[in-house]
Amino acid sequence: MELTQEKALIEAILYLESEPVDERRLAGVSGLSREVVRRVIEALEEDYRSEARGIEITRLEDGVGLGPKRALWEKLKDHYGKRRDAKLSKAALETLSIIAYAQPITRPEVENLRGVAPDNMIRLLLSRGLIKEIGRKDAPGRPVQYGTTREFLKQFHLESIADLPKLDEVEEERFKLDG
Amino acid sequence: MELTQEKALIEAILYLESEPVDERRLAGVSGLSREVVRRVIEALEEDYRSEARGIEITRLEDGVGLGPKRALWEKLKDHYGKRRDAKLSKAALETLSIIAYAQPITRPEVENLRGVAPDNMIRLLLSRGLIKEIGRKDAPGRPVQYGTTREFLKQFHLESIADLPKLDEVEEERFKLDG
Amino acid sequence: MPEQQQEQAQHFRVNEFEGPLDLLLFLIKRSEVDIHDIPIAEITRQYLEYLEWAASIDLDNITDFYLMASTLLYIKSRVLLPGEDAAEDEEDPRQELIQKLIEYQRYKKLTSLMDEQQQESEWVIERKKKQPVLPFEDDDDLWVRIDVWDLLKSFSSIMEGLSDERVFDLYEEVSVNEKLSLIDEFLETKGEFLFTDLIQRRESVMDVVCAFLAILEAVKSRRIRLYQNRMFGDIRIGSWN
Repeated sequence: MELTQEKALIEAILYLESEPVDERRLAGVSGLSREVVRRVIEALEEDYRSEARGIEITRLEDGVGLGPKRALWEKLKDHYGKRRDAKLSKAALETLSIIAYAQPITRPEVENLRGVAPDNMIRLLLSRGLIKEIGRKDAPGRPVQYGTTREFLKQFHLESIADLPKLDEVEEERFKLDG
Repeated sequence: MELTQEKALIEAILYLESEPVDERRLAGVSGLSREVVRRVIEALEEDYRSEARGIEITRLEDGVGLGPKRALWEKLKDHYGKRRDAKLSKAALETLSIIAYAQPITRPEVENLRGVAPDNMIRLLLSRGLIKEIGRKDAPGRPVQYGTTREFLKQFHLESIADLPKLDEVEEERFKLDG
Repeated sequence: MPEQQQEQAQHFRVNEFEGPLDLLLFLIKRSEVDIHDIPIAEITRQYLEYLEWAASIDLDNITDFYLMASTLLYIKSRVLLPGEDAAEDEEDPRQELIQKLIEYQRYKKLTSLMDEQQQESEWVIERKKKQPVLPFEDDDDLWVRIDVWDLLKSFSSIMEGLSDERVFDLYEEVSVNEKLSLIDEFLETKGEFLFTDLIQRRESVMDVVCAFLAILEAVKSRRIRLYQNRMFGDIRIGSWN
């Protein structure tokens, strides 16, 4: 597998993009097929593993981008690190966790899980761009369903919601509902 | 010459900076000596020569940066060049027209006509070889006077600046000395 | 023991509990009982006790807490007073609450994982400029596409914006300047030239005057030398050097 020219082209595109872009756009801009784009990205990922490289492929949802290597972050953070907004309160974080793990989820469903009306917390999370409305539930009143945003993934350094921290098996067993 | 880690770090920094930065800042951010920074950049320059790489070191008077390889510009410019229907900036055109019609003219005189400091535009026009310094005004501070170049004539298909079209008669009427 | 417990409970700040489920979980844990077999009477008693004490404090979700209290009392009554047709397979009245508690416990655990994640991602590394574009040189074609008429239009619109007074001064200056520039150009292209070469429109007095002023200026600044071989003859102009 060579793909020399193709790698150069995709690298240049990713350099110019800054934010992760999906395969379709990469194919459109480069004029390569999506299949080739996919292979090129894998090849680049491999190349970037070299210790002499300071950037790496980052993935966010279905997008692919470039970014400085994780291993270098510590050295870079003084100059390029941006502190996240103030940390979330326990109540906000609890609401966010419920939405993250159970999305799509409606307000009454969140309330039912928390045992507390979550309106203020939902408003807060919406305003911080961490959650968004992602649809309406096919139920009486067609309540709004919430889910997490890209910004949420970015702020929590996650590639996708599949990356959310998991309970280990023992704990999973403990929380089985029909225990 | 190894410099593996150093290359990675500088690459990451250049990626994050996006725009050219000077050696001093690179040294400051990386914690490397300027001598090492200089050698690392040469080494990176060498690495980027590989056909599989899509970015290269660009050197401008004010620093060193990364950018997509020139050879790829043609393929990239539809998406990442300035927009196709973009016009030359108004500022550039105005400054050039003032210098063409009112030459020789000093920087403060251009500023007086445009109402905006023209330094960037003058630098730009100088770098494109459209204007040059043609003398100094016999006035306090002996400011530099600018005029158009042969390149300017060539580009505008003029044999001489006397061929520049004149303001039309109506307007000239307005300027008649004995009006 | 209850006294001691109460004292202990009071050490927990009220807002320590995110809601009634949180409080219940705390009480269950403290009593070291199996969540699947909650001694409902005892837990209800502790819950109410806590609530009584907390009522004097402004508890955010106080209504939610009372709602849970009524649920607990209802379950307690069901447990203590089994219905006349209580069958073996009838659902445990505690079941729904237990399920809720277990699920809530699960999310609490997940929240703590998220909290760790949050600590780790206290900051993000950001690129300085979000959208780099190709450098300016790529705009070559933009320059090619403008012509002298664009220059004229641009210049004349600048002129229009100026007051007559300023334009007047400028126009006068432009003419002399124009001749000065022409002198420079001829020096470069021809080396030597005639005064009459500088005059574009012979019928224009201004043109002649400006050309004349320009050569005087150029001589003064030692850019040119003038030669005239006879009175009223044409003036030859050459570089000072």
